[in-house]
Amino acid sequence: MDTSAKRNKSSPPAPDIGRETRLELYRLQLELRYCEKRAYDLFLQNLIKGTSHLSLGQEAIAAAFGVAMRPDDWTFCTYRGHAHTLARGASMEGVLGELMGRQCGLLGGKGGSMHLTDVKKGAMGSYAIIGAHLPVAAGAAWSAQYRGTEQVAVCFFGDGTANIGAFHEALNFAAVWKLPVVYVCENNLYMEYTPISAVTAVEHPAADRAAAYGLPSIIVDGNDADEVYKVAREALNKARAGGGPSLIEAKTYRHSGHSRADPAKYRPEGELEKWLQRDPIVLYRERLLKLGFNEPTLIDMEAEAMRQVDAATATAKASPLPSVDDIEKNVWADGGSAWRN
Amino acid sequence: MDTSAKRNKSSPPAPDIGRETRLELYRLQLELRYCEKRAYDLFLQNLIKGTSHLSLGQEAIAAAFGVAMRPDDWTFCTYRGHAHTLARGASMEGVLGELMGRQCGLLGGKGGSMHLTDVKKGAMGSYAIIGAHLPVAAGAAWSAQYRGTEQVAVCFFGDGTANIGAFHEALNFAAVWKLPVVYVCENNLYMEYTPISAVTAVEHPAADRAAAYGLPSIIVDGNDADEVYKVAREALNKARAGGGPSLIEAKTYRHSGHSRADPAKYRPEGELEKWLQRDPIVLYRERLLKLGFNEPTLIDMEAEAMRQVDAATATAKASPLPSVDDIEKNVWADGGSAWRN
Amino acid sequence: MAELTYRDAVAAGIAQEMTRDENVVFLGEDVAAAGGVFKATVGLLDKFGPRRVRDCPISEQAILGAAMGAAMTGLKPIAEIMFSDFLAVCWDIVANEIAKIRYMTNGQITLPLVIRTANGAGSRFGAQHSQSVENWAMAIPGIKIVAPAFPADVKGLLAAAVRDPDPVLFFEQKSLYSMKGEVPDGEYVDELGKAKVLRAGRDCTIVALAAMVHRALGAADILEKEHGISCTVVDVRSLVPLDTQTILREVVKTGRLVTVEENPRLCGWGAEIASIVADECFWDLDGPIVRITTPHVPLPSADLLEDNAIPSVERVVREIREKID
Amino acid sequence: MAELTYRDAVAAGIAQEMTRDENVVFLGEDVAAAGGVFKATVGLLDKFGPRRVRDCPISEQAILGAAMGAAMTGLKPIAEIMFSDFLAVCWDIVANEIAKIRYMTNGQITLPLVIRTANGAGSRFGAQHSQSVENWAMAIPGIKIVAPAFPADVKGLLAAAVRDPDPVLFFEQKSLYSMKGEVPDGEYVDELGKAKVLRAGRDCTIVALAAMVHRALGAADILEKEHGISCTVVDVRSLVPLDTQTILREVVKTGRLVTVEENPRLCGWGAEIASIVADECFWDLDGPIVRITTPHVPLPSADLLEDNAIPSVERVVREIREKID
Ligand SMILES: Cc1ncc(C[n+]2csc(CCOP(=O)(O)OP(=O)(O)O)c2C)c(N)n1
Ligand SMILES: Cc1ncc(C[n+]2csc(CCOP(=O)(O)OP(=O)(O)O)c2C)c(N)n1
Ligand SMILES: [Mg+2]
Ligand SMILES: [Mg+2]
Repeated sequence: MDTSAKRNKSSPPAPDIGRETRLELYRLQLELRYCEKRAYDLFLQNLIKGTSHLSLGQEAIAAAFGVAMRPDDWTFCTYRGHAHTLARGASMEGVLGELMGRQCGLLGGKGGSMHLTDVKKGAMGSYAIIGAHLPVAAGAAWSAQYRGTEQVAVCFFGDGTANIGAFHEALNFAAVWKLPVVYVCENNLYMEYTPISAVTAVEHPAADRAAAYGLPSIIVDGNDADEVYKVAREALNKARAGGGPSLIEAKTYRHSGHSRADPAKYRPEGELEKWLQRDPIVLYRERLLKLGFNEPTLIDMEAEAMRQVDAATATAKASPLPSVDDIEKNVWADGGSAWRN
Repeated sequence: MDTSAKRNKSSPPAPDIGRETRLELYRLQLELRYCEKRAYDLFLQNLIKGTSHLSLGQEAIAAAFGVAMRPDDWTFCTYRGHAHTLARGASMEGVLGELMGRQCGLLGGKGGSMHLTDVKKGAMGSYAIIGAHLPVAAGAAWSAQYRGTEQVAVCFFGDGTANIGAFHEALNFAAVWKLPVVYVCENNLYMEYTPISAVTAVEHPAADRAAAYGLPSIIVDGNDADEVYKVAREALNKARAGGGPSLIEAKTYRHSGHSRADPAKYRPEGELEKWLQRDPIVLYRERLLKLGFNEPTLIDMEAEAMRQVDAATATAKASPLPSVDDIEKNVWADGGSAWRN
Repeated sequence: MAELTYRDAVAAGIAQEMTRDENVVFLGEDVAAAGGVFKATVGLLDKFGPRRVRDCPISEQAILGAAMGAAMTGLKPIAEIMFSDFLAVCWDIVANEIAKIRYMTNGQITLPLVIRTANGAGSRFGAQHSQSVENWAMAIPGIKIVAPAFPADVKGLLAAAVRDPDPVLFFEQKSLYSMKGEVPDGEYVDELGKAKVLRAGRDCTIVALAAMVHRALGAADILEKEHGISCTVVDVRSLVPLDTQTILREVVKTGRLVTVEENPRLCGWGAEIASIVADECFWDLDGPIVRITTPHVPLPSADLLEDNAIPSVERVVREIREKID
Repeated sequence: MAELTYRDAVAAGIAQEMTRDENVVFLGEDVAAAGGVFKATVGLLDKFGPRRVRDCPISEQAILGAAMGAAMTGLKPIAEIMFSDFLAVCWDIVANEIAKIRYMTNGQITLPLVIRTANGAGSRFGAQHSQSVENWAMAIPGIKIVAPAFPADVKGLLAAAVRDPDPVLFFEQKSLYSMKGEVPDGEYVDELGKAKVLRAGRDCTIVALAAMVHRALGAADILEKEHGISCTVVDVRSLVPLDTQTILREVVKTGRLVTVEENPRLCGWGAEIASIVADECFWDLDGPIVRITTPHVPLPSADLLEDNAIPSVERVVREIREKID
């Protein structure tokens, strides 16, 4: 973990990561990976319509926060939110079913890939318009602060998002009100197809702006689940203790294109290959072996993740399509959509 | 002038300010002051309807830029824009006439106090929705850059404006495109009635954020016309030379309330008095006398400014009201407002 | 019954609901210490303290985003957007986030929140501070829309809006803030989605909203007394839900519909009502549907120009005399 | 005449105008190097270079603000907003700045600029990427609005928009991007404000826009062949200026009006047209005015749900059969 000079030195050093936690981090990364891969396969089979934005290569971040967060904390994520939603405990069939537009989908087919939500698990929505969910996360944090519940809101977003107005408003607002919210910028080097460096005045779109909100600059290796876990734990503790918001920039890379439609031709030769060598799951597996975890356990875990994905796929495929009547349901709290008498 | 450590040390030191320029700075401050005072009197006589936001106490900034700018440079200002518009050479009867809703008004009564504009003088509009004109100024700067004209866009705004999204977008955009635009934050300590410190995560709403756009932090005494003039000249030269945007924070204070309706009760006792002692015009007069300018010249100048204001008031009062037909004019470039055939 | 101004009825409505429910909170720019630029929220900070009544930076997206996030996690925020024109700077939060989240999540997230805003012309503020934008909001599925014309309705409908489980956009008409009227004492809650027939006539049904209700009433008076034209006046009060039953019933009775809208012409709420009437009670109509609106221009600031742009009592009288016989 | 897709007609129109006028510049997100997320601007960077074709940060307010500032100082920018839903994040610049500045300055500032954006449903993108928001824009005085249904119109109207001295919001319908059609070769410029009668009938006039034009044509075919109902189909093409002469004339001929709108129901452009017709040719109407729209809900994402929300050929046939005899 790399923190700027300004970082608050007085926060307690993160205690070491326990073995159970490490296994949990590995397990979760595997589940996210295999579920995303399945989503990709299902596109190719034309069972998933519409668009979809995968987190392949970025799983360490969602997984580490998933493990570090309290069950009653809240996640706010983007259209690239499959992993973050799963990491809070949403079911794979709920996610895959939603991508396939089935009744068993988390949103019954109403929202699709870009809006995954599972309120019972604290996954408070995926937002598809850049920047909008940053102030929304601040609002949830305000509610926790107001009611004294020590819940924290965690808000994920991309590097490109650090250039939109709502980012600025949310960060200032959260800082002034000292809200328990953790902003996590996943810097994967690209907005859609344009390199972030071509459109940003600073090298680190989030971290280099932390000072503009009186916050320490925090940069972390987003492909190292342990490092992300430590930073997450620290930021969550700070928030819970009334210390206000954090802004974390996690450096990472997406293995696939921006969305389903994107072959990612704009990437310079060799770039993907370089990052594949830093695949967070491969790295983490190596670390666990080095730390003496036994290989068969890891292999079993992998098999179990695949089995789960298969089972969820089967359930989702078997789930019926939504009903046409659903179109006019759930605009209002009464379940309907009437705008007149 | 107080600049942060990061400020580019290699820019040439500002050459000293000539005697003619100093007189010009004084003359312009007087004109702005007396014209604003007249606007205030005309409210009290109910000859000005609607709202109005005075720059009393803040004149040094508008005046210094007015003197430093090239005639073909562009000004973008806010609803608090009487002074900035006059400083570019707009006529007093055009300004007062507009405030009074007369035909001789700069906008023929269509825009009012908050939208003063005089394109022929490079006053490219006053914008009444916080933040909007910052990207617009960037666009004008882009056009100068594109056409190679070495024109500069200067954009004035308040401390409170540094918390809105458009500020962030415009600054990043201008920095990435290296646009010839100078952003001038007039920090008068208050948004409308709320102290800026109560709603801002950093002490200097603009300067403390310059680094977020790769820009040096520049703070200047906004009540010292010479200091503002030097900073202005430097930023304008940098922009003209292709060095990109600047962000300047000028510390100042408004002597009156936010707008016509505001008695400014929220100010702590003694605050106004303290700032009145730093009245930019009083300070500048003292400096001129110390520098050996002769007092009768200054007194003449003052009398001449008053005379101009009187003449403009008379002209504006004598000007007819606009015609009801004007309501449906000038939506489109053809002069009309037809939306159908 | 006490006599209150429209302005004071705002504070009364908010205070009533904040007293009742600890989870009702209020935020906006210059609303706490200063009591709002229209002085509609004076006293709330003293009564409920800085934890529940909060001043915000000039960050409308943050304000409404925060209200949304708070509403989905247990609070019932009332957020002020100072002038309705400024809804444009946070329109994404209103139209794409607040209005859509319940539907997109298939009902997992519900947003009990109120956005209050000062709407409309008459203060010589010019094109960026005078708009009537209730039609912008009406075009967006997922948000309820209220625009009261009387102090009593301000208190009662604001209370109803706070208690409603869905997001409500509450338009306060600037030109009415100093208007006085009887307001029920004690707890008072009205109902969203009910139009009111303020005057019954035979020849023509005038449907109006907010400030235009008063002009319609003024015109109806003159038309009756001076020209023998007898008009029904319906105050719509709530655009969503829309009380089409009352409107259709009253149009059927007179056979004619005139809408009076403060918004510029195109796609105003009157167009929607006209299209409903032209479909559902076409055979009961005795003549063309007439819409009286501000011309389709931004608003000018000079008093003479502004006054002549917004539909006036005289213009309503004139147009009805010309078009209804 | 060459056959072009609707998508390629966009690039052709832009290229034609950029070739003609050095002051025409083009900016947006992912539009240059990548040729746009809908591949509608492929080749422009190669042809005109990075000085005239520019990629922007995700900063819609900056993009449109920059276009505005450039337009008032001599350039003729074409700015892309990737999805029309995102107009909400820069609605202030569109509705309060671009649309109003000419009026507020009494004509001192004129803005020759075009905002292009991908509008509408059909891609299973869900509620935040599928809206038809031409009615949002129609409610704002000061901006012209075009929405072509055919590749030839894309090229010709886009060229007309670029040459127009006023700001134009140009809606490209996502669901039509891959549609092919004949497009005139060489310089081709159409005219704003002209509707087109695509099919003449006797029983009913269907007025439609963009993707709905094709559904109206499909329905008219079936109604004629299978049900003996003969329909006129009018493609509005331009909402502002609105060709009311053509619409009124065609309604008078058939005595009936049906609008087909992709936007949700309330305050759609069809409501405005209905209100004009119900006023100005009331006596020529032989029956109720019918509006066929998407229900007033945000759009669902699943294909089955989306397809059944947007007016389909079948629904147009069914509603016309039920309501027009
Ligand atoms: C306001 C807005 N503008 C543009 C888009 C289109 N868009 C979707 S994703 C994206 C890139 C976002 O980049 P980043 O924030 O880095 O996130 P990443 O996709 O890399 O995870 C863009 C421009 C949008 N959804 N919303
Ligand atoms: C988007 C928006 N929000 C709120 C307002 C209302 N308003 C007008 S001036 C102002 C205060 C601005 O403060 P500052 O930027 O410091 O400028 P000053 O008035 O002090 O010159 C506010 C909140 C507005 N015009 N636009
Ligand atoms: Mg990215
Ligand atoms: Mg200020």
